[in-house]
Amino acid sequence: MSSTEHSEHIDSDTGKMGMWLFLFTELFLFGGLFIVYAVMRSKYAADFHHAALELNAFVGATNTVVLLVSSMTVAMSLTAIQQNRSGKAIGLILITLILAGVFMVNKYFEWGHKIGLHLYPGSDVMKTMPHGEIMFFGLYFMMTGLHAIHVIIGGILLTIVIRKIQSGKISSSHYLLQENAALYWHLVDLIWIFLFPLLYLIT
Amino acid sequence: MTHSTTAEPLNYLNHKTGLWSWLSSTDHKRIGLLYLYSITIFFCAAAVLGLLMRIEKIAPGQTIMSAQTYNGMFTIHGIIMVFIVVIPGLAAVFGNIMLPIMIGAKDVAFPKLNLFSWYVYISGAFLGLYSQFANGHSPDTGWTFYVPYSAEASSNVVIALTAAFVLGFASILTGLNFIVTIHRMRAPGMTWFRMPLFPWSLYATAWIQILATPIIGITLLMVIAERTFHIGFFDPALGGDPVLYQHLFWIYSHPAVYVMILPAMGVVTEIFPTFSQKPVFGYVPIVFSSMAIALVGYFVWGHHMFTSGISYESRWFFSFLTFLVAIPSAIKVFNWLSTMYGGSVDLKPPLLFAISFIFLFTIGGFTGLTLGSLATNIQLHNTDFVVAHFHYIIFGGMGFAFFAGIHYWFPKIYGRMYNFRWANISWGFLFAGFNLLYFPLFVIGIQGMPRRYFDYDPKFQTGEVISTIGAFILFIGLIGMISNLVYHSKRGAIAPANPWHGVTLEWQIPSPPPHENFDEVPVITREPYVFDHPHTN
Amino acid sequence: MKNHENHISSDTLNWTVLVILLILTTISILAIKMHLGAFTVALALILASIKVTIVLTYFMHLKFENSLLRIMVGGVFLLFAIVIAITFIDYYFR
Amino acid sequence: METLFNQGSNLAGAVDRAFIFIFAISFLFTIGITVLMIYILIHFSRKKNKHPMQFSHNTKLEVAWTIIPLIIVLVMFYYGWAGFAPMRKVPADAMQIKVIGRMWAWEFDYGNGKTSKELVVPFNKNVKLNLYSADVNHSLFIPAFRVKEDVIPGYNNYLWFRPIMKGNFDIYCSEYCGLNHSGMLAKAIVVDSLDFKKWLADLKVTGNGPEHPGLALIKANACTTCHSMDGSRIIGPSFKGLFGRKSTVVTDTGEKEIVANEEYIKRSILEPNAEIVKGYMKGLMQSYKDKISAEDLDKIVDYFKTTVETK
Ligand code: HEA
Ligand code: HEA
Ligand code: HEC
Ligand code: CUA
Ligand SMILES: [Cu+2]
Repeated sequence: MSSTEHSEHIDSDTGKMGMWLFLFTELFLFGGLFIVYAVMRSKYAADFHHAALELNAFVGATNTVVLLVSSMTVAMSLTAIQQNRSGKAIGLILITLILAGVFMVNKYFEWGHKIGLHLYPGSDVMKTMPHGEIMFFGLYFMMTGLHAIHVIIGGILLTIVIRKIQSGKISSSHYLLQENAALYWHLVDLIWIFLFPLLYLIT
Repeated sequence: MTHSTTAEPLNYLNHKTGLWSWLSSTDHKRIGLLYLYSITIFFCAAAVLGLLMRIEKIAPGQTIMSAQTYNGMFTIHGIIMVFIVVIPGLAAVFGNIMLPIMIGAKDVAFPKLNLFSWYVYISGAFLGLYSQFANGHSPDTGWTFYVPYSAEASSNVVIALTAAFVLGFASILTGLNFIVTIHRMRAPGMTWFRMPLFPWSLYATAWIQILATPIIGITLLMVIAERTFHIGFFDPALGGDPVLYQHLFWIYSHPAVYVMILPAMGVVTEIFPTFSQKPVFGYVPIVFSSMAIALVGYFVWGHHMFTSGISYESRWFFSFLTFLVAIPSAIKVFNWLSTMYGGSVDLKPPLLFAISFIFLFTIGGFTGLTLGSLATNIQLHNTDFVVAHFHYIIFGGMGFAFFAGIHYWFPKIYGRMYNFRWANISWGFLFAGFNLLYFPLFVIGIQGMPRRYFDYDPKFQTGEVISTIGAFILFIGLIGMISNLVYHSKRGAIAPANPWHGVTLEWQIPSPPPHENFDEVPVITREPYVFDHPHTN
Repeated sequence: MKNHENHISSDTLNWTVLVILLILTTISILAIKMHLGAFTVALALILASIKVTIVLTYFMHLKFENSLLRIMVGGVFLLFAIVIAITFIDYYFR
Repeated sequence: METLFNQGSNLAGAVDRAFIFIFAISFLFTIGITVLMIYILIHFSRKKNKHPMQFSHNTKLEVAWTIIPLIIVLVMFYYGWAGFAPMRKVPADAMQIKVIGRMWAWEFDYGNGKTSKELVVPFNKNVKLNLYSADVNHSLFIPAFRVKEDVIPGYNNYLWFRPIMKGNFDIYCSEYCGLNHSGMLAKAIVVDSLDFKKWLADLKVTGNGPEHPGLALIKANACTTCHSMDGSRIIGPSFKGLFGRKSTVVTDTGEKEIVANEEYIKRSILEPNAEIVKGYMKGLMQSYKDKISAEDLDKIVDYFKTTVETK
């Protein structure tokens, strides 16, 4: 007699629409940062360029490729589950998780490097820098930090998906959760696609 | 758990009992009531703070509290009223209780998420309270958290910011749930233009909730980052831009005022046809005006920043759009009047509150236009005129619509009826007290009395004193109204299923509604407001 | 609204999309290296937008969803663009 | 002497015109709507009207009540804009005065080191105020002149006016700026040109006079809004007898006794929130780290030393 039985089975269109709406809020969450970025960049174009040189475009590019590939593996895992090949699906998600790990490790070293150079907000070195550069690094940490949190959440979601595939809760007839997790993962990729040129490629 | 052994039929209130059955219920009606109770408690708390502020202001200089206390008080009064009371307000209470019923659904699309939203909400609300009492002094930034002051003030600002962030998250989840519900759960035959207007207003509101709230979320996060990690987004000493903060804040907070008022408009739009026994006048224009308010409301945020040094071009641009957004509101007012015109009008308490809504909203709206006009805004910005404007439009508008709604749906929600005389008398106090309280603020605002002033020039005292007297009268009215409702929710006479002879779906099921709302899924074959046999006795 | 058949994208399609995305990434990196002056930022953003559109259409299956979702997504991006534009009415004219 | 309709500046007329136009329209509509509502309640009450009409459209009416308000609001917009546009067009000959807002005092800088606590301006001459903030947002508001503009750190905001009425007019701070926001007041004093010239000539040059340079700095940084010189308690402890004073301070780790020596005083100015004198509130005094140079700091401490010696 529990009231949860109202709609235990959320049909896939409903669930997907919910996920998309959630993605919209995520877009606007980053959107706020993009507004700040746009304004600050128009104010401090030269400083931004100079500061961006500190970032290693190679690392950024590597991470871009990593995320793009991981996006594809997730998409492929969805295809696999639709074709009822759960082994392949799990494998592909595992690859995605490994790629996520690579991304995070890269990020870790990148951040570590910056912090080693005292290029973090509030540091003694930062205080001596021009305003635009301080702002650039502030945005850099805020944007990539928030993005990294999303990578972690996406990773957790995908791990849950693997467990559910293993236990048979996700199958070719019932894969809403996997679809939504994949959508989330693509969003993570999508935001990075914008972050990469904005942070690493600015001239 | 003792089940009532009387013949009382099972409904959502009594099919299970015990506190836990409420705190774990995913029934949209019960969640709506959870919101109703928590919002009422927070409203009373913040209202008492309002009263205390009025007492402080009865004379210049210090009367009952220090400046520090006063500054903290209007801040927490504003935070509670805005983020905890009126933004969730109507949508979370009546939206939750009535939306699924009105569109013929058994529940919202994601019932568990709905319950989760309430928990998020209540955590945010308590965090907000905690910011008052945690060590250090209470936040004193105003509800707008303007930087750089909010980035420097060493009070519990971070806690308050986090609270607002968490509350925003609850608001997003509710909005998301409603949009999906409206898209996916309408009863068979209920096309978009057969949907009642309250759900329509919730739909417009929900879009604002999910698309505007994240902006304030990230903005508050940036202020938190600024305070804890010394990232200088807004701190001019580090190259940041204080006015950029104001942009971001109002990109959300202006649309948020429409989150407050749109559902209120939806509620009264339900009340007028029922109490006139006459179809809504101009159904389609009302629908489109809701959507237009939601959309255009997105682009006028700069009218809060006319004096902040934004560019000349954007000042007139924002002013221009501000005037445009008044048109859909105007359309609605005229539609309501025409709905009553020619009807068989029955002045029961819900209608009494609804027409007071029109009156107060009109005053609030017109003073909004005065503020939207560039020249006059320069004079009136941040004076008590603004305070009067938004109390008229939030309390007079949204607040009175809330009172109208609770008097309208009370018999449906509790299956009992309150006392009409009692309600009418309380209304008298509320209405008189309200106008006494806020009207003088327009006058002293025009004379130049700034807002957020602990102390003031004696020349403003007459206005301040009248205002304080009004607050006490209002206080009596509120106590009267709340006690009438609380008392009769348990003891009132048993109400029939359709006491007002309404035609929308919620009146076609028993009062209180059964747990699953409908025994069989209703099939809709026509427009929502058709009175085949108008009831005129 | 009936639950329509879900589209299954083939692995080949996914691979093709990836390759295109990688090519676009390379182009944007090369373009930056070539120092096209004021045009570079615009170019980088245009390329990023194309990439995002591709991800949305194929990886996120928008192409195969009902038009409602497509309209929503389009509307949301448009709304965001307008918000940025309006903000810049202030900053551009300062 | 100041009334609601004091039009103290050249800008006031247009502002009031916009106001009166909007007010008149609002008044008419509000009365009209109210009367119509009462009429409906009486004439169509359930007792009288048992047969509700069932109409729900009237295209002509609906178009009318969309178009007419639209025209009205456009006119409102026009009036508002017309009253506002001149506020942004500063005449080239305007006399420039620098205004510094800080917690919680105004300072009007007439150039050449001459500053005043009151805004004295010549009658019927164009005046431009350049607004600077030393700490947080403030807003300069002179109701009688119908001018207001926020004073924001990092921004060069301005406003201008031409006073057309002689007398004293209130100046308020109308952007919340902390504890004593409501005390951040000053006067705008409009005098004849000749009187103004005389007043300006007599105005003391701050910083160069016989005054101790440290004291000048203390005044210039508005320390005196919170610290009295005469021993009375305002917001912070009085400066009287500060140097060498023993007091109890509260730190993050607990309470301790200190003696106000050079080092402590400097710390109090640079990191005011590290040690809070017992009985006072944390967070009120902001750090002056980027605002007062080390040199100036020495001067201030030196001043405190001298006040002890003269006792
Ligand atoms: C529910 C909340 C709500 C609503 C609905 C509104 C509605 C409006 N508001 Fe208000 N507003 C607030 C809540 C709200 N406001 C708050 C909280 C603040 C202060 C924030 C702060 O600083 O703390 C504020 C501040 C505020 C300002 C900034 C003041 C300042 O600080 O300088 C402005 C300026 O333009 C403004 C304008 C308007 C306008 C034009 C409308 C319009 O939408 C009103 C439209 C309605 C009508 C016009 C009346 C009905 C129409 C008719 C009866 C028909 C006839 C009409 C014509 C002939 C035109 N508001
Ligand atoms: C929903 C919104 C809402 C509501 C309903 C109110 C209600 C009231 N507010 Fe409001 N107010 C705001 C929202 C609201 N306010 C906001 C957003 C601000 C801006 C804050 C800022 O500047 O940052 C503000 C600011 C504000 C100020 C300006 C402070 C300043 O600028 O200096 C004042 C001053 O008079 C004031 C007074 C009041 C009063 C007297 C009430 C009265 O209407 C209250 C009436 C109620 C009572 C008199 C008590 C009733 C008591 C009970 C019902 C208890 C019963 C208890 C039980 C039954 C258990 N408020
Ligand atoms: C906003 C109000 C404010 C302003 C402006 C202000 N102070 Fe303070 N100050 C305080 C308060 C409150 C305290 C007590 C709490 C503390 O110790 O931090 C204090 C404490 C001090 C102390 C320690 C006093 C003692 O008795 O031990 C010194 C020294 C001091 N201030 C110097 C200054 C100087 C110099 C300036 C100007 C450059 C200044 N203050 C400006 C509020 C202010
Ligand atoms: Cu300065 Cu308020
Ligand atoms: Cu607004």
